[in-house]
Amino acid sequence: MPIWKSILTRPDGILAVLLLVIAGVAALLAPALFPDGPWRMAARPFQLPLQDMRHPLGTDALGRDMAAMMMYGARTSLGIGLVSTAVSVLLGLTVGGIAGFLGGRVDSFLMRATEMFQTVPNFALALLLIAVYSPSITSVVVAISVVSWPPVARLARAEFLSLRRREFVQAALLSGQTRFRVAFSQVLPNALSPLIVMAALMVSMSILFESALSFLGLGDPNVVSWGYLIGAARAVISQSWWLTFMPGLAIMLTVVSISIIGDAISDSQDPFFDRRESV
Amino acid sequence: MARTILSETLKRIIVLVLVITATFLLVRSAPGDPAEFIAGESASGDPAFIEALRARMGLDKPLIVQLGIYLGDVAVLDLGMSYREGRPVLDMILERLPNTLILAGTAFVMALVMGTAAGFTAAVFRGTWIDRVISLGSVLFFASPYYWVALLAIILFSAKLGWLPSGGTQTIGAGYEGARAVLDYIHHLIMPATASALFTMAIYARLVRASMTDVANTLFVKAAHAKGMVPGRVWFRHVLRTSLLPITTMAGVQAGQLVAGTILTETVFAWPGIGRLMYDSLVARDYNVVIGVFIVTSLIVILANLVVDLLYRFVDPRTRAA
Amino acid sequence: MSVLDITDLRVTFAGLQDIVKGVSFAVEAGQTTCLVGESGSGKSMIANSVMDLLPSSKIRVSGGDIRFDGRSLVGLPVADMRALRGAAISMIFQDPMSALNPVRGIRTQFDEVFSSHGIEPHQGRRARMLELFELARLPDPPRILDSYPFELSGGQRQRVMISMAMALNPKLLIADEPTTALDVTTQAQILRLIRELQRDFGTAVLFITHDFGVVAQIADDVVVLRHGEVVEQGSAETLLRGATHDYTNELIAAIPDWAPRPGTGAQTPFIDTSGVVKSFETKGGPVKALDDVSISVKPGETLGIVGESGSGKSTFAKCLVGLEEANAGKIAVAGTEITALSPARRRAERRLMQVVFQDPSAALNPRHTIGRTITDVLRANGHGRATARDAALALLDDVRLNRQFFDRFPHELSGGQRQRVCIARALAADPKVLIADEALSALDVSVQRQMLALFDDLKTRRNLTILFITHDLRVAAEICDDLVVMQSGRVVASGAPAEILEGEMHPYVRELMDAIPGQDWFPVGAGAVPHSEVRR
Amino acid sequence: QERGGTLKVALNPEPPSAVAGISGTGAAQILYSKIYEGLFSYDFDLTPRGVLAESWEMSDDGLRFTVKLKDNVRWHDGEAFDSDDVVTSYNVFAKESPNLAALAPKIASVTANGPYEVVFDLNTPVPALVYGLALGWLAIIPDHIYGGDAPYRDNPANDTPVGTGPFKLVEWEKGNFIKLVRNDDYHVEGQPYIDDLYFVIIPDSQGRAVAYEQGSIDVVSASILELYDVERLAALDDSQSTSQGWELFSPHAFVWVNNEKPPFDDRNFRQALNYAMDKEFIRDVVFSGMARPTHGAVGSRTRFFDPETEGYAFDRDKARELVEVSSYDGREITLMPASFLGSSWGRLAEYQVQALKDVGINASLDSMDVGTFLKKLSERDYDLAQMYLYQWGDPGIGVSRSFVSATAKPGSPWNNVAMYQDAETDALLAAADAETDPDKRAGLYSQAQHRIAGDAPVIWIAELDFPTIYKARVHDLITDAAGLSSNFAGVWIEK
Ligand SMILES: Nc1ncnc2c1ncn2[C@@H]1O[C@H](COP(=O)(O)OP(=O)(O)OP(=O)(O)O)[C@@H](O)[C@H]1O
Ligand SMILES: Nc1ncnc2c1ncn2[C@@H]1O[C@H](COP(=O)(O)OP(=O)(O)OP(=O)(O)O)[C@@H](O)[C@H]1O
Ligand SMILES: [Mg+2]
Ligand SMILES: [Mg+2]
Repeated sequence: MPIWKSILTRPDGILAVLLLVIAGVAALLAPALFPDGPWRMAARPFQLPLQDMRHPLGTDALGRDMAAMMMYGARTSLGIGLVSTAVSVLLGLTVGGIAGFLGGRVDSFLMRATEMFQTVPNFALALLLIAVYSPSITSVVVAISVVSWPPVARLARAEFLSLRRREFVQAALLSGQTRFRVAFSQVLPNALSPLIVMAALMVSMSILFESALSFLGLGDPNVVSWGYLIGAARAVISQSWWLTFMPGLAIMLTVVSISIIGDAISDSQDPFFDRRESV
Repeated sequence: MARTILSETLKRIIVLVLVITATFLLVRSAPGDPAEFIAGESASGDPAFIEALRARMGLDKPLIVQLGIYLGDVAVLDLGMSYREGRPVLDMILERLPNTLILAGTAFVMALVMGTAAGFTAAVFRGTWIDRVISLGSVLFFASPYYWVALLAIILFSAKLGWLPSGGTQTIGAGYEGARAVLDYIHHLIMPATASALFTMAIYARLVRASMTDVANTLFVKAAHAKGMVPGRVWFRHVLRTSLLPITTMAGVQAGQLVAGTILTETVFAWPGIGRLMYDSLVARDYNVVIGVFIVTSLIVILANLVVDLLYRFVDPRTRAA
Repeated sequence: MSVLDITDLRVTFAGLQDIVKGVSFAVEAGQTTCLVGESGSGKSMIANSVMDLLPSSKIRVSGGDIRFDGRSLVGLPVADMRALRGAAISMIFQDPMSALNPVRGIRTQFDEVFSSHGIEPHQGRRARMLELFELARLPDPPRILDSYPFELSGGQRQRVMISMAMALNPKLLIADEPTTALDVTTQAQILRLIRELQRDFGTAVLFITHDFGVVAQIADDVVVLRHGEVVEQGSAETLLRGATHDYTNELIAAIPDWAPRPGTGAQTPFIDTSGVVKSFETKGGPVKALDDVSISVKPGETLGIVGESGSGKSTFAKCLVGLEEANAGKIAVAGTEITALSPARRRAERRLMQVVFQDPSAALNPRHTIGRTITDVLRANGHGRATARDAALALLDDVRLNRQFFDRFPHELSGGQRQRVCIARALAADPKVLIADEALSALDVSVQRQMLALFDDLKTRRNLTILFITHDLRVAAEICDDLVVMQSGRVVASGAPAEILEGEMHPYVRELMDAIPGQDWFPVGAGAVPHSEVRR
Repeated sequence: QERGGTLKVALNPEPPSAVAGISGTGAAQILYSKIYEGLFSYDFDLTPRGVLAESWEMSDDGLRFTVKLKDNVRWHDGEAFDSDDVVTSYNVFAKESPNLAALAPKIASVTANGPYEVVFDLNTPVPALVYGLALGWLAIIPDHIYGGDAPYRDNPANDTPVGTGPFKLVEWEKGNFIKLVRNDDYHVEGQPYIDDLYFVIIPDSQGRAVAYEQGSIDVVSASILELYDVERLAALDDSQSTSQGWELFSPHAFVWVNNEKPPFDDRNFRQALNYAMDKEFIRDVVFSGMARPTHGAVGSRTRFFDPETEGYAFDRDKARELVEVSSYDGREITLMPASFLGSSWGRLAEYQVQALKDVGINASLDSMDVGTFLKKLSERDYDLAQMYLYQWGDPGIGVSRSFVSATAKPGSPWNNVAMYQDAETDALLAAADAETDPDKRAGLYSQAQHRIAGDAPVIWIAELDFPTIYKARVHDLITDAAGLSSNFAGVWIEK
């Protein structure tokens, strides 16, 4: 696949994939390595990383294994990042796709609605939603998705709109294929590549978003996430800065890796094909 | 011209009304009402007491009536009373708004100037190590949760080095006046503003670099070179000038979001602005304040967009014609 | 001594692949040298090498020499090269729409020509600019000076570009297809302008084109390029009289002889439209694209619609097939008035008409194989999964495409092949009418000829009615049974080609006729002889 | 003592008002206690002292309480203070302060007897009355401002608080600081000593620690610090700390258990919950040593504490056994953390959930904002919920309210939220609350403590011990049982 090729031919791409694979494997293996979950008090609190190899990343303020917490944190952060991106891409694609493909009144109505969502300050709205519906994985995902779909909708609309005017779409419509079918088989696949690039960006944003919410204490209290770890370790930052530093670094590296891959994907797209209609 | 401004303004007012309505309904759909909260905080669970509070706050009326009353009040710039402080919400917001505007404004300008400069440099030196360093820097800033950077900065610059104050807007009790007070304020502003700016700055740098690279490949840039223009001038007068279009759009979106984004910075740096007011009020269920801050921030976003639209007319002559 | 002397020029991509493979020619003062060749042959690369404006750092001059006024330009220090650009050597580009910065005013952009070279014209900059605009026959020069590019038409922009290029009396003007994006009438004016300026200033011109008509119109010398190599060069006279190379001959022969058809005579129309009106809402107010258009198409004929860009040709086609809904007017197909039908019935009726679009690359879904593109249509028109494949292969045969193309993607095909696929797809819906909207203008002339033959062939074999939309009067005259001439949304003339183009001519048709380039060598109009005879 | 100087005290959360009794939070009381005064204050051993009261006396039958007032007191606006002010204050807070409202049914009347004497006539003996009239319950507010019918909370004068206290409010920059200045007319000659008193609002605990370290605040209570910072800050060169000043409140941390809801209606299960908690771990790790183990309902610093009460020392095996024999069916039970009180509570909750899991109870966290939290408590719609309550010196004021069946009904989030109902406990507490003989009272409270401990209606966690950390040049900061909530009239700063 050309996307993989373009990622793996750049050195930072290889590094990014490697880091993400590590994060992903950590997330997947967490329950196997720490079947008791991340919350178990395992040892003396505030152990430094790399001292006791049974707890390679040390322990936190309550003596919980940081390695376990980081791995479960990867689960939450990556999971929420992916799920909320999927939800908002689906939402944005549906709204934007319908608006762009049907045009006319439907379009202006949907775009007004989208505009309204963009008028509301993102972070404030997310806080509000979570505060109103009390913090849980679901409310966090809903909040992130609700604030992130409008840019997807706009992009999808622009793509659908321009593709709709493309001659191959018109030809398909003329030849008697139904509009629904044309939207799905002709327009959608061609609208996907910019959306994929955007989705990569959104996974990063969602991870950052979730971390900020957890940091403020608005994450699901029953799961560990990297943002939660930063917030929790903030209390002890002057004595044990590494407890704050490690989860922050994990977020940073993950987001950097995803961005690099996003860049690589967007580089891999045939620029000739994409540029032309945008004029 | 006047007509377009009028209709644009009207459109935005409608959006604002919808935002207010939606927020009002959303907030009111939350479990627990302010009367219960006040009763709780003052340690009284007496149902009669709660009922009396409700009646006094108008919470016993049907929701739609409450909404109507509220919208009417907002129209005359009355955002209601804070349940907790018993003061007009507008006053509470106005006394904190300048701090937020200064913080967000400084962060915005920093982000814009530094981001554009970085993106510009990267685009000009595209493919060289300078480009790589800038790109790496912007990707790192983009990826670092800025509250995290802020925490680390406090530890380093306040706790360890003692260079910068850890929070607040002024040295309390120092009684500075005049220029000294301004300097003191700026001294307090440095860290929060920089921390809030990082993320946006990274976004600009990336955007500017990408859009300048795009523009640099256009025919009119080639034509400018063919005129014999000095390359530096081509970069400034043609490439940068034309790249201002996407930058302006992005700036409009970001300016408003920065205001909301200060919630985190204001909390970490004890900066008394409306972001923190919103968070505190949210936790305390002080509905009127929450909605009030929401309206004000939305208004700021709307105004920012309006400004951007006007700027657009300046930056892109094509829009001026229509 | 020649103004420009290119010897054995080599341009290499990424150090591997030669784009220009040892080209030598010269341009003399006061003379025009035309560089001809099909798309991708390396014409622009040569021009860019002279200006040292190669599109990417991967592409570089790897051998040979470019001498300007006796001085070698290869390896010239950047500052020296910059001093030459715009002053001693200037250049105009193919696309006037994008060669001016859209967000900056004409005056500031023009000003840069002077300021970049620190030259102060003796009469002052403003006066000099206005003078140049006058020379370029721009209407109302002061207004143009204070305009933004978007406020000017394409022809006006191109003239502004030419004025800028001439501002410092360059010794060499490089014009890279300066008229390809323009209307024939505008093209004629621009060509005349370049000719005049050249005469006044004694400028040497390197003119790039792929149109032999243009060559015949303006060239003193001709260089024919193919795949980065010169296949033939010499004076225009010699070359047009007797080109030695097959390729040159092919290019020349591709220009049709003037032979308007006599028309088909009265017959019941298959498509009958009357009073069609279509206007678009734009920011600047409504644009009337079609204004009371009545056109009828007889069964089995080829009806040509000609006219300048923006005259409403495509809009008419779109209204016909339903890609746009007309605001008013009647459209009847095979006697049924489809404008009166329910939307579903209307769509069914309209399936009888299929369109082949101008740009074959844009008209194919890049993510679908050729096979899928065609079978999708077949299946939407009642074929089962099993029969669709066979039918699609048969269609590939029909358009003379190898069956192997079934599993290929559009980007693996050449332009002409793609256009064949588009035709096959159109045929898959089993239409009675084929609408070819500028279906050939994106193709190289030699390919155009083959496609015309294909159309002709299909028409007879499948008894198709063809609506042929073009701006090329020569082609229209050659292949159309009936002709409609449009101007700004109105039909100004219609009837048999021979009548319209050779009888009592409408002033606008006259204008179009006059604008056809190269008439000295390739005659048009009543009594025109085949060009092969003229060139003898 | 030295006159002059500026004192900067960290305050969190920012109180909504500086007027007494508008907000019940500890922070509000720290603020308004400098502006308003009560009748009494209390020594570290809880012996009452007069503030506005000159002297006081309980009749032998325990039914009449007479308070003589100081005659040299002036309000901040210059008006003279007299007995009408006390009567008005009582009338206002008997309605406005739910705490006093709970006591009000036992008080027949409060009347002025001359300008400097007030008489409390009681329906039943209330030996604890002198604790029930503490500043936090009954602040003295001016009759000439609040004497009318206008609702207390909406009084327009609330913007400019007028008290008798040693400090006056002059400036409040919201979200930033509150500035108080010396009251030159204060009724104690020579006091107060400091000129300017600032309350600095820093919402982030880490920020407070750094601010103290940097010297931008002089006083900070461990209750609003990260406990991990306490030791470090206290050990700074120019720092000192004291854990005195909490005797009146004696904050008692526990977990409400919804006794009406299965399986919590099973005493075995409730005992299991108590055995499951490792109090030493909680003290050492969660509260960094700043806590002491509890023995039942009464705090060790509160009067009539019986150290013999069952303390449910950590015993995981016993807890498991009890869970086994209880009616617990393995369903998920949720704990509502009081994380709004500080991050230690969040950590405590995480520990508690884990501790419950360790004894086979399927527990999880359900966090929410304060409003919802209190609402759920009011409605008794919860399984387990963290809480801590002040004890107010005497069990008759601060303890009984949590365990009598009279308050075991939905309505208030502060009373018997556990819905604990036991006739014998009711009888014991009623008798003890009204017993005038101190020894008999002690005996009755002792019995009640054993009875309640056996029923384990809540999970007792710890008694919190929050040191106050302050700069060494600050003197006489903590001088009574209310600590930072006393009036600071005697605080002075060494130059
Ligand atoms: N930026 C580029 N990178 C790599 N190859 C290029 C680039 N630009 C052009 N080429 C290749 O160089 C060859 C010559 O291109 P050139 O633009 O000179 O053609 P041309 O004769 O001007 O064609 P046209 O008539 O389409 O303008 C083509 O094969 C083209 O694919
Ligand atoms: N979707 C549209 N919105 C607004 N104006 C349009 C639209 N489509 C066409 N027009 C305008 O309608 C007029 C006729 O356009 P049309 O495309 O039919 O011309 P044409 O004869 O096909 O030209 P060309 O030779 O350039 O293809 C033009 O002025 C054009 O600008
Ligand atoms: Mg070219
Ligand atoms: Mg057209």
